[in-house]
This record gives sequence, C-alpha cells and structure tokens, in this order.
Amino acid sequence: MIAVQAEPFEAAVLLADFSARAAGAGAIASFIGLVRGENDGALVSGLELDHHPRLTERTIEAIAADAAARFDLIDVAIVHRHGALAPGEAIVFVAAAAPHRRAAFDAVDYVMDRLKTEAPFWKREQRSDGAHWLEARDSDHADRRRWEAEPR
Amino acid sequence: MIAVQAEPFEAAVLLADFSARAAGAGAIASFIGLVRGENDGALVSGLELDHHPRLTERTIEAIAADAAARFDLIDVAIVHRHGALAPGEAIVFVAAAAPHRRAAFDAVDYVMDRLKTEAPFWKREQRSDGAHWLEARDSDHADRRRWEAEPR
Amino acid sequence: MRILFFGRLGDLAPAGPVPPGVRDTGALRAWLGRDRPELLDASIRIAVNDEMVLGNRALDEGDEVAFLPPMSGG
Amino acid sequence: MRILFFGRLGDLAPAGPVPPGVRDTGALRAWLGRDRPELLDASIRIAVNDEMVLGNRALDEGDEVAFLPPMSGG
Repeated sequence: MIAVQAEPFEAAVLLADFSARAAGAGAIASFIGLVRGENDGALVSGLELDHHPRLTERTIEAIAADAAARFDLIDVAIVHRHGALAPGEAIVFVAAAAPHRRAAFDAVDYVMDRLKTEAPFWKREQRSDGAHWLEARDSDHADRRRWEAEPR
Repeated sequence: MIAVQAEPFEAAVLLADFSARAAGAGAIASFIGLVRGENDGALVSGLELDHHPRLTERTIEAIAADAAARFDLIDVAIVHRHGALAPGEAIVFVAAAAPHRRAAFDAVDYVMDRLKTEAPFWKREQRSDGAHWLEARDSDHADRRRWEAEPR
Repeated sequence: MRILFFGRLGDLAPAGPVPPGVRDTGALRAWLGRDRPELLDASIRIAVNDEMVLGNRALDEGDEVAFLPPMSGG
Repeated sequence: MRILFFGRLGDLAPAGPVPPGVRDTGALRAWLGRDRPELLDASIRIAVNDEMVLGNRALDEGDEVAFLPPMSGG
C-alpha cells in the first residue's frame, strides 16, 4: 500500500485494510502525521504541500523497499497527501506489520525519519502571521542519522 | 481510553475514536498486538489470557499516567483483552497523540514495554504440541530497562 | 484469609485454612511452600488486597493474598 | 531543456532559453545563479529526469532539470 494522493484519506480505514491483509502478524505499528492548528504560537489556517510527482513516488517506493529489507516485516504501507490541506487533516500514514513488535516499531520510525529528510515534499504553512515554507528540523536530521549504522 | 475487557475489539475503530478526540495533535502513533497463528514452529489454535482484574486495571492506569507525565502527550489509550482469544484477534491496542512525533512514538514503545513486564496478565498458548504458559522474554526485560534512566 | 494463584500457579492445589501462627506474607509463603515449592521462587510476587507487596507485610483475617508468577502482558 | 523550481524556489523568475554553452548541471546552476543566487547554495539539490544527481552530470536538449530546496515530507 504505497500512494501519493491529493485526496484526503481516513487513516483508520487504511489501518483496517492494512490489518486485514497482514495475516500472521503479531505486531502492527502505525503513525499518522496531521496538520496542526498552530505552530510557533501562530494560528495555522492551512498547509500546502508542493511535491515532485514522479520523484516522490520513486523515493517513497525506495524507502518502503529499504524498510522491508532492513527489518523483519510482513508488510509496510506509506500513504502521503499533496496539495492543499486543512488543520486536523492527515498528511501521512505509515504502518508496518511484523511477527514481533520491535521490527514494527523500528520500521515506522525509520520510514518517518526518511520521509522527513528525503521525500521531495515542501510544506508551506498559511499562518496568521503570513505564509511560511517549512524545512526539516535539526532533530529530524539527527533522527535520520540514527539509522546510518548497520541494522542491529 | 483505558479498558480491560473480555470482548473482542476492532483496533481501527478504536483508532478512529481516539483520533477524533485528539484535537490539535500533529502526531498519533499506535500499536496493535495480535495472537499469532504459530510460535516456535508449532501451530497455535488459541490464547488464554489469565489476569488479576483489579490489579490489572490499577497497573494499566498507572502506566498511562506515567506515560502522560513522562512525554509531551495530548492523550493516551490502552485497551487490553483477557479471556479466550483466537489467532488473528487483537490482544492489545495502544495509542498516543502528541504535538510532535518523537513523544508519540516513545510513549507507545514505553507503554508496551511496561505492559509486557508489569501488567498482571498470564498467557497460555494452545499449540499443536500442547498448552504452554508464556513469560516475558529476556528482550522484553532489556527493553523495559531502557526507560530506567531519566527522560531525555 | 483468601489465597489466589494466577497464571501457571493456577494448577496448584488450593490452599486450606491458614494456621493461626501465619501472620505475614513471609510466613504464608513459607507455609504454602512446604507442599508447593515453586512458591518459594524469588520470581513469584505477592499482592495483598490488590496492591503489590515488596518485602514482608502483616496479614489480617480478611486479607486477599495473590501469588503472581512472572507476567506477560501486551 | 525544461527547468523546474520546487518549494520556496517556486517564487523565482522562470528560466529563459538556456545558452548553447551550458552542457552540464554545474554550468546550468552557475548560469541560473547569476540572477538567482539562492540556487548556488549547497543545500539546493538537483534532479535530472526524475533522478537525483550527485556531483556534475552532462545535459541534453530533452532533459528536465529540477532544483530542490531542503525537503520536509512526512
């Protein structure tokens, strides 16, 4: 389940589909990233997600394949919005099914770190104090570097 | 959302409810633990979860409160089955909503580690090679010890 | 006094009436352990009236004492 | 040659026709950077025909070149 789409999605529906197909899993970890209604004390009225369409799909497929190779997984899902989003809407859904919980947790964490720093999306927040382009934070890059050592 | 129940639950429905009430969250991490259909190469036909009713509820409430105190959370949910479960059924659902993803990930990971080692449940697997009581694995205790240092 | 065994201890023989001299958790464990030596293992924890007990604790007539093997929640 | 600017670079003036002497990504970046110095920053990455380019890469007439500021997915 890999998708980059302009249409809103219901993360709980995606999780239900994903779980139904993850036969034999003992552990399913998932993550939903949402548009927050405020940032740095300013109200956020919307989020615009620019993206490079083909490069985005290619990057997300590569991240999913890397996660599947690195962790003992049964399945992995990545669904990402682009375009105009309202506060409260889901930006991204990531899920991993595995025999045991550590692999499922680590895979979702790993996918999120790579999406934050490598997936060709650019976020512009519409705030009460104007429009602001966002970039990955230093902590995102630090998180990403945790995975540069060999898998344990 | 804290519950210990004999009735089966749909984790995706719980996630939908939880998400709807987590206003302002930028991140929702969740975990589902499921009965596996095999273990150590033997087929599993069912899982029986013995528990100490009042101590279980008290322990789970304490774990949820500790998670809320330790991480920057908006909300946390823990739902746990007891009684007789079939392969593929959910044993436990944990979710955490937070402004940012690290707190949400860590909170779910932390709650699971504490449930594995401290919640008064006892699992008996019905396998093709007989009934087996399970205990937390060494890796569960090692995972639990990760949280003994001060919160970062 | 009510005595409960959980998990794999549930297969043990139920405890009979507790002798009057048994007035704390340490003495209760030792008395029960004569016929059920697995209860003497340090991994078996005790809860009294739904609270975990560390060390020894005095017991009254109306107490409920639970013997708990290592847990496996989640 | 098609030149695309993403994210905050989308506010830059569109690129005009590329002079014949500009035959690789390094030369293209230098030529565009004369009017748009933010493109010279090392944080701006380049993709050609949907593939990320590390170092310099030769360019043809039909290539599509994308200038990518630091990303913020997820």
